[in-house]
Amino acid sequence: MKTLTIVLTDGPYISEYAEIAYKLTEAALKKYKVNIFLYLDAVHIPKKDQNPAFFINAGQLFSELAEKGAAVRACARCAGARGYLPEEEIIQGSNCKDYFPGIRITSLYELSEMLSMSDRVISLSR
Amino acid sequence: MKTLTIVLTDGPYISEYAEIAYKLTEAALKKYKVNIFLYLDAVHIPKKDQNPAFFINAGQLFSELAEKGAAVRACARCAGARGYLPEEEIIQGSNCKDYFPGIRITSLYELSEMLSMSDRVISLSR
Amino acid sequence: MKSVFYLLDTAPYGSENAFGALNAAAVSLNEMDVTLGLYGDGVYLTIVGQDSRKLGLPNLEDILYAYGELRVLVHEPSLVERGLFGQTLIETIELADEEDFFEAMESSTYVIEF
Amino acid sequence: MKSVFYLLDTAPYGSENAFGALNAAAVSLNEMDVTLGLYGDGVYLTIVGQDSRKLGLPNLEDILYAYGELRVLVHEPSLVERGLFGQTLIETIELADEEDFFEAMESSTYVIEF
Amino acid sequence: MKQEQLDVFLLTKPPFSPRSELCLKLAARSGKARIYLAGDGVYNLLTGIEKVPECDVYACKEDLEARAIMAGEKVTVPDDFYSDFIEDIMEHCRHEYTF
Amino acid sequence: MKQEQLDVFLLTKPPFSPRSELCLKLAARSGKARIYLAGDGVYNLLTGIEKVPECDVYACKEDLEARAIMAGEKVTVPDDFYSDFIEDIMEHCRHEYTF
Repeated sequence: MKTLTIVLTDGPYISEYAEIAYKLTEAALKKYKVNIFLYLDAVHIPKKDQNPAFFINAGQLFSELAEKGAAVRACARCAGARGYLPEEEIIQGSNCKDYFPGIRITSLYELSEMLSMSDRVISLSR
Repeated sequence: MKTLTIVLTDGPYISEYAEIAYKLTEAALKKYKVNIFLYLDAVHIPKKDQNPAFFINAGQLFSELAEKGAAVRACARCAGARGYLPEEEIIQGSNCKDYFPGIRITSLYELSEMLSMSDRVISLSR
Repeated sequence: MKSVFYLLDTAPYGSENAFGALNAAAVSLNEMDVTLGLYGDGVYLTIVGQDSRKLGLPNLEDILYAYGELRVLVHEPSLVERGLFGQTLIETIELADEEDFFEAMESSTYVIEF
Repeated sequence: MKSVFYLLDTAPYGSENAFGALNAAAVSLNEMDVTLGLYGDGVYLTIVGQDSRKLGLPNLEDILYAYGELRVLVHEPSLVERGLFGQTLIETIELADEEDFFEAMESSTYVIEF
Repeated sequence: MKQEQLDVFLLTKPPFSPRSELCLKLAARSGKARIYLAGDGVYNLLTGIEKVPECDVYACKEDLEARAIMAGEKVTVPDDFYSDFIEDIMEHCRHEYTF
Repeated sequence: MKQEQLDVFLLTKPPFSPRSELCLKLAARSGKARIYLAGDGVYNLLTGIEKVPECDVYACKEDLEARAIMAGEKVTVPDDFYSDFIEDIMEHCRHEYTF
């Protein structure tokens, strides 16, 4: 099965890229494997407790993608700086108590891994 | 005493504005009253647990400014969307358990209030 | 009375800035003279017929109508450069040439950018 | 071997993008052919003598030296336009005219932007 | 075989942004480009992006509607923009770029 | 009295950004402008911002050092950039802009 990797660098709401990435992934998952790497501000996307009155909950969207089979990973350096810390235990597919289920914090080497296993890469950034 | 208000819209690390705002506020507090309004992505600045290996902890900087007398307030709509929810109880000057001490979530009307009480306003945004 | 000039130079929908600027402008309407200045990519906000339901985003055109008392000043050179002159534009906006646009900024107590 | 072209078009220090691009490029050095393409405001990264200690930020020039095997391709027209031609530039970079810069993008397996 | 020579661009920035200009330059060099406009990328229809030679333009319906932008005759508005784009980049293209 | 006519600009964007260009246009109109360069704003020294007529330019030392930018003779590099800026905008200026 071919693989698509999407690299994101923006947080939710401030830009439309989280939603565009969701739509791309949803479409791709029908036939392909999808990896999503959350880099820089994108590590805010999976934060729990989001309650947007006027937008669609981005964390929920990405948790849904993880449930459907996408590998969603956040950069440890970016996440740690922003207050999302990995734990040893993995609960509901996540190693961060502040994150939605299915989304894990990993080393940046995981990005390199994703790229070397991919057929195409899409990067969305402001 | 004259009053300066600073409006921020970027989160920490991704841009230098949190640090520039810190330096402006530190300089201004020597002689003036300072308000800081955290809008859009800037509501991420006061998040607890930030552990940046290569940068200065932005949450700590802003908590320090609050301690020195700056009024630091975050927009409730922006904060809520991003998963920072206000509580009724104020502990250590904050009404959000995910925030550093001294920083409160308030309505956007507080921005208007700040502006009408100010002598100068600085806005920093990408 | 103090006056505040909100300068919006990013396109609507692609970023939260336009929504943020509109909300910020709205809350000050009772206390200050408020102008929303559309400059650069901000001028896209003026096109008539926006329907953002399928994106799940607030309709910014509706918000503009809802705050009818908000003065919306549009930098005409930005509009022309972006090919918007043939488009139907929201009626309540005010077109300004560069001179008038800058004068409005200069005569405001504060300029806040988004 | 796959090749990845990281396109950096924002200035160093003012945003985290340059640091992010350098780190991302570095982790792939063993597995792929990696090029860091500096374009637009990204070309400011090439000036010699950066000292970011007082800002409390990582020194990006030092990081560039540390990854000596990273190919750094600089879009010369961007450099000229920004007045950098009189500056002393980091020696390990490679200047490319527009044609060569675009060809490097076109011949890479992936292009990733920051 | 010719299909394989296609270059696919996803453009989400408005006109005049450095990324849009770079996208247009690369598309003009391609010889056979397909540009997908999403998000603020659809504003490029106001400045004539569909006139780039040897270049097919696709635009996302929801993004056009939100921004009140009309797609001219030369522009394709697919029923399922993202599926078509994914199919193109995964199966039918030489190179893919996102701007 | 003349002091009161000063317009103060804080510029943190690099050259050619739409905000920098707007800043330069407003400064050129001012008649008596003081431009404070911080962050990426110091890159404007490479494109001759200090030559804008009737305009004094100040640059932040730490930002110059980080970016390896030299300030020419016509540019003031204060010991305490932020205190000077704050003093100027709070006490000595007609209008203050941040870009």
